[in-house]
Amino acid sequence: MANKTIKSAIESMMFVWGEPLNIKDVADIFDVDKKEIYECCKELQEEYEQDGRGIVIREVNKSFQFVTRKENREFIERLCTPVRRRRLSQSALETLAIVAYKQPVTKGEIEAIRGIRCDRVMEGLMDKNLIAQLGRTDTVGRPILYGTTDEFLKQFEFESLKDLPPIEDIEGVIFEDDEPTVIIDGVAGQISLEELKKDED
Amino acid sequence: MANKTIKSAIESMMFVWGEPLNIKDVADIFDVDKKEIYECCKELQEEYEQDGRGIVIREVNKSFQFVTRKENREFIERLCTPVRRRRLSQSALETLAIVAYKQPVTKGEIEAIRGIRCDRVMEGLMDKNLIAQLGRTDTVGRPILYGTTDEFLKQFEFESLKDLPPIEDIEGVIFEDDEPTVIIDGVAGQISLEELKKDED
Amino acid sequence: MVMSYRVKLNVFEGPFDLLVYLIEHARMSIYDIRISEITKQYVEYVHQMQEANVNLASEFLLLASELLEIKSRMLLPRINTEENIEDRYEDPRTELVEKLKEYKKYKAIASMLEERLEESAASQEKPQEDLTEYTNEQDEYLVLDSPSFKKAFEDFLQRKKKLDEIRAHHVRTGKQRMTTEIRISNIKDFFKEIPAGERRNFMELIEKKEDKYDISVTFASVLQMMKEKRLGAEQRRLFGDIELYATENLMDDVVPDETPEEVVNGEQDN
Repeated sequence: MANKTIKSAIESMMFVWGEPLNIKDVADIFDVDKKEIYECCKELQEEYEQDGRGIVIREVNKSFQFVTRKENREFIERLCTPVRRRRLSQSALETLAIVAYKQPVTKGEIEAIRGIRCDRVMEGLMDKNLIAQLGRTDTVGRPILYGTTDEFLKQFEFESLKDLPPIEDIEGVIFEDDEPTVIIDGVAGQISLEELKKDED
Repeated sequence: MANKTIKSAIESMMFVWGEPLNIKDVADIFDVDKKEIYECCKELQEEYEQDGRGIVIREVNKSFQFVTRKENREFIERLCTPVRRRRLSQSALETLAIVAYKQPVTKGEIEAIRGIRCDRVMEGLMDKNLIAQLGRTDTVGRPILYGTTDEFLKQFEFESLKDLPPIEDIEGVIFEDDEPTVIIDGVAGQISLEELKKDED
Repeated sequence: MVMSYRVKLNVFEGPFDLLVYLIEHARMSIYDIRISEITKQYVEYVHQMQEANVNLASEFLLLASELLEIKSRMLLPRINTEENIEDRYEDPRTELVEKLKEYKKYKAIASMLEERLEESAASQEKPQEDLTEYTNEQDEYLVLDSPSFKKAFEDFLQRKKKLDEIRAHHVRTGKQRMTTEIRISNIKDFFKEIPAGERRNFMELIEKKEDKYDISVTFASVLQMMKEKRLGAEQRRLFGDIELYATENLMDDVVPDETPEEVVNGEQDN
C-alpha cells in the first residue's frame, strides 16, 4: 500500500480516535511492520511542524495524537471565552444623560430632576468610569460636582461633549424645573412649620 | 496579521471546536473583515484537498469544520465503530424533502402534499434540529412557517440551500417512464390482492 | 396474516403512498389511471387492514371515498353535444393526478436525501474538545450606543413632563415629602464629610438663606432625622443657634433606595 494512502488513513484515524493512537494497532490494520507505521507518523509530524499548521502531532510513548499548536492558545481562549455584554439600565441611562447635559451637576440636582434617590446609580456609573467627581461647589455643604468622563465619550462614540445629540424639550425639564422651589411654584413660601410637621407623620 | 498566522489559528480553533466554526466569530477575534476569514478557510480547504490529507474541511453555510476523508472510512471502521447517526424514517425523509424545497412552508401545506397528518414527524425533525420554526405567515390563523436548519445542511452535506439539486432534474427522472404514450393500455397490472400479499412476505 | 399487514402498514407512509404503490404495481400510467380497478384494490386493501384491526389513519378512508366518488363520476355518460365537447370535459381524475404527481416528486427527493445521508456518513466529525481548559475569566464590556442613550433620555423626559403636569395640579404633600427625602440625603452627606461627633450650626445646612421654604424643609428634615435618632441637637437658649451632630445611626436609611438590580442588568450572550 502506498505510503501516502497509509499516512492519509493515519490522519483520519488519529482525528477520530482523539486519544494517542498506538502504532501497533495501526500496523495490525494495514498488516505491515509497525516500524513502517512509526516512520509514517514521524513524517506526518514533520510535515505539520514544517507547515506551521494549527494542529501538530504529539508523540507519547510510540503513540501519536493530534493536538493544537501551543502558539495558538490565546486565540482558542478567545473563542471559548464568551463575552459578557452588559447594558445600562434605564435609571443609569437617565442619570448619565442628566450628568451629560447638565454638568457640572450635584447629586442633589440630579435627584431633584429624577425625583428619586440616585446614590447607587451614581456609584455604578462611577465604577464603570462613565462619570467622575469634578470638585465641589462653593455653596454651603459644598456638595460634590459630577461630570462625564473621556470613557463616556469613547463608549458612546462622541468626539466631544458638543456631539451630544440635541434633545427636544430638554430645556423645560432640566434647566427650569430643577429647583425644588420652582416645582411647587408659588406655594412654597407660604407653607407653615405646622403643616410640614403634619406631613411627616 | 499575517495570513499564515490566521490560517494556523483557524486550524487550531476548528480542531478544538469540533462543530462547524462560524467565520463571523473568527473575524471578531482577529478584528478583520469576515470576507478575509472566508478566504483563509477556502484556501485551507483547498490545501487539505490537494494534499490528500486524511482530514478535510467541510463548509456549512459560511461555517467550516474538520471531518475525515470519505475514502478512509474503511480504515476508521477497522479501528473503531464510528458513532452512527440513526437513520431517518421514510416519512421523516418525505417531510424533510418538502420542507427543504418548499420553505418557508406551513404544516398544512406539507400535510396536503403527503395526504396525512405530520405532527409527530415534524416534532421528531425539530428534536433532531433538522427543521425549525421560522416565524408566522400573515394569512388568517397566522400558521407557523418551517424551514431547514444548518444542521440539515451539515448532515446532508449541502454547503448552502443553493446546493439543493434543482427540482426539475429530480422530476425529469421520475416522470420519464410515465409518459402516457409508453403505456399499452389494458395490458398492465391485473394485480390481485393475493399477489400483493405475496409481496409482503 | 395479521402480521404481514402490520408490517405493510408501516411501509405505507400515507394514503398517497399506498395508492402510488398500487398504481405502479399495476403498471399503470399515472396519467391514465384505471380508476375502477385501482379503487377496487385500494378499498379491498383498506378493508382487510381494518379487519386485521390495524389502527388505520382516517386519511386512508378519506381517500377511499374520494376514489369512489371519482369512479362514480367517470361512470356518468358523456353527452356529445355542441356544448359539451371533449376539451370542455374535465377528467374527474385530474385533481388526483396532480396530487399524486406532487407527492411522487417529493418521494423522489426523499430518496435523493436518503442517499446523501448515507454518503455523508462516510466522513466523521470529531467531538468538541473540553473547552473548560480554554475558558478564562469572562470579559465584560458595556453595550452602549448613542441612539439608545438618546432614546432612554427622551423617554425619561416624556415621563417627567407628564408627571410634572399632574403634579402641577395636585399632590402638594407628596412633592414636599420627596423634597424632604432629598434634603435628608444631603444632610447625611454633609455629616458624612465631617469628623464624627463634630457639631455644626443648623444654618450651615441651608443652601439659600433667604428662602423660607428651604429653611423649613431643612428644619423638618432635621426633625425627622432626630426622630429616627440619626442626628442629635442642642439649643442652649431660646431662639439661639441650634447645634447639630451625627449619631452612629446617621447612615440608617428609612427611605427606600433603588435596588441594585435596577442599576445593572447583566445579560449574557455568546
